[in-house]
Amino acid sequence: MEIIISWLGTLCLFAGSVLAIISGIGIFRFPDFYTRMHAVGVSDTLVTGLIVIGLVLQIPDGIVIVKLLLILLMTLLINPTASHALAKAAILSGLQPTLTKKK
Amino acid sequence: MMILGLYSYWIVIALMMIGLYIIIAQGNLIKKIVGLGIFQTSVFIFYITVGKVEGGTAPILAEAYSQYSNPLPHVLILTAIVVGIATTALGLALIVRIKESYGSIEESEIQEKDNPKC
Amino acid sequence: MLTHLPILQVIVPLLAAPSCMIIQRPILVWLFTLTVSGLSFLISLALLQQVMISGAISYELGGWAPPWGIEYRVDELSAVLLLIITFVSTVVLVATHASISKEIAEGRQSLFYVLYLLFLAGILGIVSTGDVFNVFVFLEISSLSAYALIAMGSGRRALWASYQYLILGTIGATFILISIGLMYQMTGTLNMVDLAQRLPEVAATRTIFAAFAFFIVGVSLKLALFPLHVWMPNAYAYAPSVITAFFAATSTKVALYLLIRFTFTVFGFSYSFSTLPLQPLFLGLGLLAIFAGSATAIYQQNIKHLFVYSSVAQIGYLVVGYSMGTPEGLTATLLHVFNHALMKSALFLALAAVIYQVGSAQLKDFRGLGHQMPLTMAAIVVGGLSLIGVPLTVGFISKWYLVMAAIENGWWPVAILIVLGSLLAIAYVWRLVETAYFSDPTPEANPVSEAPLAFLLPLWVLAGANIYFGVDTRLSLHLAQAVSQSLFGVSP
Amino acid sequence: MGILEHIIILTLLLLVAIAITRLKDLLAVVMLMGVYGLLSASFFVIMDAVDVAFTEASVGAGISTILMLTAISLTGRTVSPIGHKPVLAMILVIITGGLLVYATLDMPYYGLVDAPANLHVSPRYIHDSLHEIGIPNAVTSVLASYRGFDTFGEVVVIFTAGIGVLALLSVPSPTPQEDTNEIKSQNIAMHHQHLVLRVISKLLIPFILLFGLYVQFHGDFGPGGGFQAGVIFAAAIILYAMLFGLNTARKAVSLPLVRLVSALGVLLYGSVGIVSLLNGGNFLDYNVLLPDPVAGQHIGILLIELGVGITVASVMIIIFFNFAGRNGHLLNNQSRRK
Repeated sequence: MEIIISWLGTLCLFAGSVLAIISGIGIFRFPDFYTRMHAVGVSDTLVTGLIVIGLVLQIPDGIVIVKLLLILLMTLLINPTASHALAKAAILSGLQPTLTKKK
Repeated sequence: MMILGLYSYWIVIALMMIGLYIIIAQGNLIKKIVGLGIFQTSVFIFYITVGKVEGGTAPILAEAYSQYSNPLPHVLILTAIVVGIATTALGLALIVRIKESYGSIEESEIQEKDNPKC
Repeated sequence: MLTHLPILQVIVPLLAAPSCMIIQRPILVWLFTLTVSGLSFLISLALLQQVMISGAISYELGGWAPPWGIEYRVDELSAVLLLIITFVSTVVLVATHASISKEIAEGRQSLFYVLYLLFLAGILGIVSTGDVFNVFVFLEISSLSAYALIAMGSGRRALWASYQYLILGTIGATFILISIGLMYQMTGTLNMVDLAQRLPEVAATRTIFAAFAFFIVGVSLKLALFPLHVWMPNAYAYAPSVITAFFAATSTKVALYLLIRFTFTVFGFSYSFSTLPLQPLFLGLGLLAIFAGSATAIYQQNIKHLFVYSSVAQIGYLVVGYSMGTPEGLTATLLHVFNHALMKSALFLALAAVIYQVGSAQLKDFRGLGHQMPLTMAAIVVGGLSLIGVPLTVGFISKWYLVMAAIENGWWPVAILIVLGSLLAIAYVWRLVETAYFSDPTPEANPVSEAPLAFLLPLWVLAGANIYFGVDTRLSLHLAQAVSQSLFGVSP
Repeated sequence: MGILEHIIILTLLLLVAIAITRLKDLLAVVMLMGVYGLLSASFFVIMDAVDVAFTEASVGAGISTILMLTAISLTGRTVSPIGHKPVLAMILVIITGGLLVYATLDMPYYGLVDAPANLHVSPRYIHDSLHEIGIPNAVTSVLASYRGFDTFGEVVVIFTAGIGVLALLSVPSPTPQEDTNEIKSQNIAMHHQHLVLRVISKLLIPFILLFGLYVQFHGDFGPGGGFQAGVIFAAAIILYAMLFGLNTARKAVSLPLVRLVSALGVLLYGSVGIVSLLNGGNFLDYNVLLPDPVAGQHIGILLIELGVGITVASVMIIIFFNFAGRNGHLLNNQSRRK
């Protein structure tokens, strides 16, 4: 049982790290601000979530789990809000999305 | 271990020198303050590296550990960080006032306005 | 309470500063500040007396024995510096209220006094402490308040001068921080006495050499030693007038104190003077400072600038005396520290009075002032004669001992150069005197009257001291010799 | 373990620093400066300096970034290129760096247990602080008791900065009439702009304040203490001010009161020292505060940490409000001139 939990934790951590790298590549590959935001904003929350859950599964210590879950809660609240604020600031300052495909 | 030690000292020195270079070479006042920040932060890194003990842990005393890193540099740097932010705040306040009265935050333009024709 | 004097010396002004925030009304804050400064002066007198009788006093902060806790250590050198600082501060403060009320907006005056007290506490702390990291902390307290005080001067040039000082001052402080870090790394201690014992073991390492070099550069920046003086002329010239008087008399002296303290007590005399080419370096820079400073002073139109450049030259004299590395040379330097504080505070206070009455310190505005403000101008003349080194003024005493020390050292050319440097001082002082006494006021200038008593009283106390200590040298010479002996006694 | 992170973080720091020298956009420079602060905080964690890491994260990546952003919103964000080649600067930097590299050649090896730095003074802090002071966090013991006077100096430094900023930037506060008008117009504009942010931050601010209190009083047992707590506390109020407008925030937090409180923090710290003087000990000797020395140390550390927290929080608020208030001041002046 414990081994399974520990493996699940490792899996979560691994998946989180891979996603983080993918979203990092996204920043470079996507053409304009909004799509780049999308790459980071969406995956970042998932990445932190996966990593925190992975850590929770690996460390079976009561107080640490509570603290990690608090961190998770905070990131779930803050990350999307931050992405929203960024995108809104971009729109308000007049940045237009690139709609046509670059050639 | 020796390679790692020298490597980290040298990187830290490189960081300090980048900071110092920004302070001296850049003409933009805010960038100078940023350079000051890099310079000081790198000195902090140097202090903390000095206090690290191989195999030690954070100096929060507990039964489970016997080897701790040296707490004294940590204390010194806590103080130094505060000094750093105090300097930054004051420097930025000065820059804001300079911008208001000179209309510029570039060193060369300010000097020109102070001594026209030379 | 007597055993607590070393700490009271620092925390009285340090705690008075936040208390000013509660009082708020400028005139009350001024009275409060003046009282606090006077109290500090009394404490420093008591301390000096104690030190002269029983030698260095050590005080363990927090009750922890050094090197684990921070130690305050007041010896002869510290006690004399404390006395000079608190004396100048108190005298200058008498005139501050009148001067500040014209130069700084009403709403900011009480903040001015808070910063003034913080600066005072900062430099007192540097001089009293026996812990190298504590030096850094108090150095920053004094520097930050100094930047803010300078920026409170009138006009935008004060802001720019303050910014430049902030950048260079912080580089200097960070260099000192690096030096402290290297020393700590090699010895494991921060206490000065402890360092002095443990440094000789590792003195041959390249790390300590670098620590020494970084300290010298850092402190030379703070000292405004030529060619690292670039921040000083503008910073002092555009600061509020009384602040110039206070800074010129104390700030560079504190940097010189640090130089002497570290080279003599911490690194030890033999390391500082025999292992490294410190002597020719400081001698050369000092002589250069004398000539470059004096020569630049001659061409200044702004009298505040003129006297600040003369300060650059005076720092040169201080460093030349120091570089001799003999008890006589050090005695001469210490005498000059004492005397220069007297003359520069008198001169800048007189300028503050002129600015209060005339509104400017340009050379052309001095026309005819010799007749319109006779007492103030007479004080400037006394200070100027003292700068040149005319007999019966304090300037003569310190130059005399400096020249004698140089001759005793066999440095004939240096003695001649020192005398030549004084001739340059005649040139710039004469320009001012000529304008003030022998040219008529410009017709369109408004007639001005003598400065109020708030200026004249402290001004003539200082000018009187310039003459008194020029005639009766027993006290100042005795102190300087006692300090010099104690420093050389520790590390023969 | 450890070596890899060590090298990676140092290399990243180097890359960030190089990028900062080359960038021409101040906004990017400031953001990278924040990244630099966060990276060095991570490095401090590897080096076991958790307290320092906490402080660097809240200061280097937090407050100083906010201050710089506020400053560049007042000064503009472009950097004009340097005209000449800075040869002199290069020479100076190479000499200084060379001297430091020279110094490393005789340094004790990194991480050595018996390096001089770890032998002479610091063993006492590790071995004896638990029964001399009675709290597990050795950094707090040294900070608040053994070297308590340095920390007093640190509080005074931050107080000095606050006063300096006040002296440079303070503007007369607006009359109540102007104030209400401005609040109304601001509210309409900001309501549209910040709706989501406002809802979320209203949810968060109580928790941030609570966390600040936790850090304040938990500093004896884990990383944290007055300084970090003060910064966090101030961050909550700064967040409120950013989203609801300065004038609204000024109604909640009275600035003259904050000024007074910043002075009271320093005085609280100092009066602990005075009380120990009166009780017959030396300045800041907490042993004499209570009959039992260890209990005395406890109460002493608690009080001085509180003093630190109060001063730091109020000074940070003063600094931010005066920077941000300058903006409104400028706008008002310009519109009056027009």
